[in-house]
Amino acid sequence: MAALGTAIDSLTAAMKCNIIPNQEYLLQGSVLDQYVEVLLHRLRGLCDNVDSGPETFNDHELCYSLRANNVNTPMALPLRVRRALDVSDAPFQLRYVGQQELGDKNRPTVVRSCIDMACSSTIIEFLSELGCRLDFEYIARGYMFRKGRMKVTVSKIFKMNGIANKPGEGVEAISQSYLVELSVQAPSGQDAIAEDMRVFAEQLRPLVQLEKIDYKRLGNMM
Amino acid sequence: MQQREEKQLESSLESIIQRVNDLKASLASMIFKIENEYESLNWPKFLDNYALISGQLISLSKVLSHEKCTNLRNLTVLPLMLSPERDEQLIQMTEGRITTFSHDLVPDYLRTKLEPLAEKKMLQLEHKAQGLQYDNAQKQIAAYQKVVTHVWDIVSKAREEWEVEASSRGNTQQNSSVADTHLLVAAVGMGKGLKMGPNPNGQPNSTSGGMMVAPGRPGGPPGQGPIPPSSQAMSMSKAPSAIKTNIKSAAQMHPYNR
Amino acid sequence: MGVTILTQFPVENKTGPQIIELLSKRISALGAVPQGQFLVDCETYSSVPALGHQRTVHVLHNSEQPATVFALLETGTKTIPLATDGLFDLLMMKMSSFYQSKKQTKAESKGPRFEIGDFCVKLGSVTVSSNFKGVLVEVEYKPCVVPAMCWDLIMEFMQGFLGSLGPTTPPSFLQNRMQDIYSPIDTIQQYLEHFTLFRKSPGPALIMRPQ
Amino acid sequence: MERDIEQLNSALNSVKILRSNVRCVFESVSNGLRADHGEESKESKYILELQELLTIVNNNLRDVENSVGNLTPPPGAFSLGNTTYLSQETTQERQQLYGQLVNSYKWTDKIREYSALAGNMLAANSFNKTYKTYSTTKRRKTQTSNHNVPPEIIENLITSIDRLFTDVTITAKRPFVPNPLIQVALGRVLRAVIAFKGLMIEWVVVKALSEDNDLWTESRYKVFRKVTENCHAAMCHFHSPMMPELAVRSFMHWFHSYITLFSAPCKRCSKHLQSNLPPTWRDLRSLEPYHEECK
Repeated sequence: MAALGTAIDSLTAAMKCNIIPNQEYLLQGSVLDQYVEVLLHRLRGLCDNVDSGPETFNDHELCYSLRANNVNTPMALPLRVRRALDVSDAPFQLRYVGQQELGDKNRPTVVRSCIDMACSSTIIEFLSELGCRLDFEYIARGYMFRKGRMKVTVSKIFKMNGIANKPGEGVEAISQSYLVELSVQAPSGQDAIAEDMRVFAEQLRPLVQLEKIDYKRLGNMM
Repeated sequence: MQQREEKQLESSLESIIQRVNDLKASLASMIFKIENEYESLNWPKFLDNYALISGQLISLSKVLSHEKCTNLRNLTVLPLMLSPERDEQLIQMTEGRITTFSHDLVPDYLRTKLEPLAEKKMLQLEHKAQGLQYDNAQKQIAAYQKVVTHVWDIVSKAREEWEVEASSRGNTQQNSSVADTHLLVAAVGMGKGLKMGPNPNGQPNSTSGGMMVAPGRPGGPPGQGPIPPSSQAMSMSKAPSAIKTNIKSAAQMHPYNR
Repeated sequence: MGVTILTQFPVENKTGPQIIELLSKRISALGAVPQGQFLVDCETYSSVPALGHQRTVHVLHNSEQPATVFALLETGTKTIPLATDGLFDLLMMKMSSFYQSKKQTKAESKGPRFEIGDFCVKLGSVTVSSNFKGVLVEVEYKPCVVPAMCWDLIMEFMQGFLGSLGPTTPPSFLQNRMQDIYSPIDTIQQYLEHFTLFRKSPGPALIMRPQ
Repeated sequence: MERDIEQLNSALNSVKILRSNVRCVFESVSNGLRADHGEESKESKYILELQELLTIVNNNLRDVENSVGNLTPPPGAFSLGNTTYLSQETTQERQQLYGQLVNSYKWTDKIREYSALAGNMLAANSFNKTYKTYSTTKRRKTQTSNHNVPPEIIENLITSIDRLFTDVTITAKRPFVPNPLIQVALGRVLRAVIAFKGLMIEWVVVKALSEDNDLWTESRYKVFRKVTENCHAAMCHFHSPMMPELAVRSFMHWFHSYITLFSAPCKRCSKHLQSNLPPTWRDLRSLEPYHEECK
């Protein structure tokens, strides 16, 4: 039997072959509450999981960031933890999301680097002891659809009220709309998928305008 | 120069011949099918063949109208020698259709005008047109025009209605709001409006008061709030309490002063 | 995943391969069947000063759970275990400006793996940054998940082929977890305990038994 | 009636023979002259062969006519009851019903036939179990059938067992109402899947807690496979048709002793391991642990 390679060896091999899905292609939009049924209906027709219907989710997302204390080199590593409130034995999801690149006009989607991993429930304590601090948290409830490699989520975002001691209680929706996200995770360089996403987004118009949204501009605007 | 033109002519002739051959082959196969497979031939198959032929015709006409193709109209074919003898080469070239290059056949094959019968008919029509009374003709034209304008009206009215409907649908049904999109994306992406504290606008600077802030050391180990670590681990496995996270975040937002 | 006990086998002026050979012979004589190789490795990262007080993250891999990465965070007061998947290594690279790896301390234990009845025995020779440090014997009793229930049984089994050198008390890590359900991360914590001891010891000959 | 069917059968048979022989004729005609007709006078040979075949067909035809002549025409139309209307059904899906109806009729017919046979056999070889001899009329009243009992009784039994042991958790599933399938988790040691047939224990399989609870695959661990074996032995030992409830109870009592499967040493050799297995046998009376080899 061949000697075992270390896990790092296999990881570097995987990185060399470029099979790690470390890029996320993303389009975002929203739909008003009263039209969400129409959108769900359309998505049901367009997406793969036709017969089983949409998958519902009720997730609690905690957004952390790891920051160094020195002033002259401001570094921050954003980390997000997502956990299912409706499925108690599901693993937690830890996610690193990097800077997003809008690219030029010809690029159909936002691209950002990301690393997704499943982990045990100790992650919350782990991160806070690691030196991360919780920036904000919210609850996302909604529906998930799949179309090939594409993932469509239609979710209502709730703000957590400080008084409630259980997530899922005493929450309030932050807007009259559902957030719609179309995303694909792929190894870097697979830009063809972005084109597929543009075509798919086109099919949801004028119900939802899925667009590249610039966070920086958004930050200045609001 | 001469040479180049000749070459061009040759290549265009070649491509024309190729297209014509294709056309011929598919015509032949269609005829064969009609003659021999009329029992199993169904309508869709027939239409397929037809579509193939018409496609080939289109490509042939494209080749003919292509600018690189020499204008064949400008070229003359001059029969230099006619003979009643059997010409083996000609037979081979025409697949046995023409045996001799003789006086009675050449005018038919090298003809560039319409067929005599058609020509005669054309002439007749032209005569008739000339013999028509001016008033009569005017009347007919007016009647014809009336019909055409009527049809035009119907079509354009329908189109207008259609367009109005489409545009009104687009305008009246506002399914999403840009402001909401931006609000949601900013909230999910950057925590706008989600950050804890009395000010819902999410300016962490003002979060120092109001919360149960533990007098923790700035930069010290986080999570040393009022809850002892062991019990914290216990509650973690069930459901991390919002209070705890609030305390922590508030306690830390203060020293960092983001 | 059953209860696993890790113990150190004293070297006593022999080389690593010699001991592994000796133990392999003994366990094979009892009827064990070789089942490939195993590897447990550990890399340690420590926080940069800018991040406040010193914290250490140990990242371990176990070939028995090839898709899982185990991370143990030591804050000085407590240890927080985390089980996650292979991409965590990638995240550690991203964190390189906050947590830096101490290259000199990369530890691993590798060697043959045997199965005998419901037991799984692994004989690992330990290296710390590729210097031989000692031998670790891992015994897993797969059907049982509560250490307290099967400790006597495992101890008897280990004494069967380690003789008087087998353990007589449960590993210190397990001592106050004897009634809990055993999980793979507990094995990892035992490995970390031993690796830490090996790192501190100067050479293979001077290792004290951890009990 | 019986004769009619016989005749109908023979008529059908002769039609079958006729068809097969006509086929032979056509085959011969389509093949034409063959090599086995030889070189000389092959035509006449061929004609002879054809004639022979045709004579056979002729004879067969006569047979058919004869047997058809013997048939008695059915008296009036068959009464098919409401099924006649099925043939007039226009909706596509219901047209299938007729075929299904015929199939289920055949099945019931077969079941009747087999049960009649089984009834005869059982009547011939009656069970002469001891308890039958002293079963008086009084006794008979109390005697319950132990495989066909109302579900409530089983339910009561299971809940009472559940209450009996604190470290045993029972979850019941009822794929078929009178025959429950229960999962018995014995502390954190093991789990057994027990299938009941009425009040009888029908099947036991013992597995690790982490394994799936399928009734038919055995455990991947040797120790649980051994325990399963021993459970089967005990299941037979405790079986008592007279007092089924007691049988189940005493089995469960015995089974409960496996709570010390990993922790208790063998009573005889006072060791834990014997050929790498813990003591997998529990004495049926004293419930003491023994190794397979030590008992």
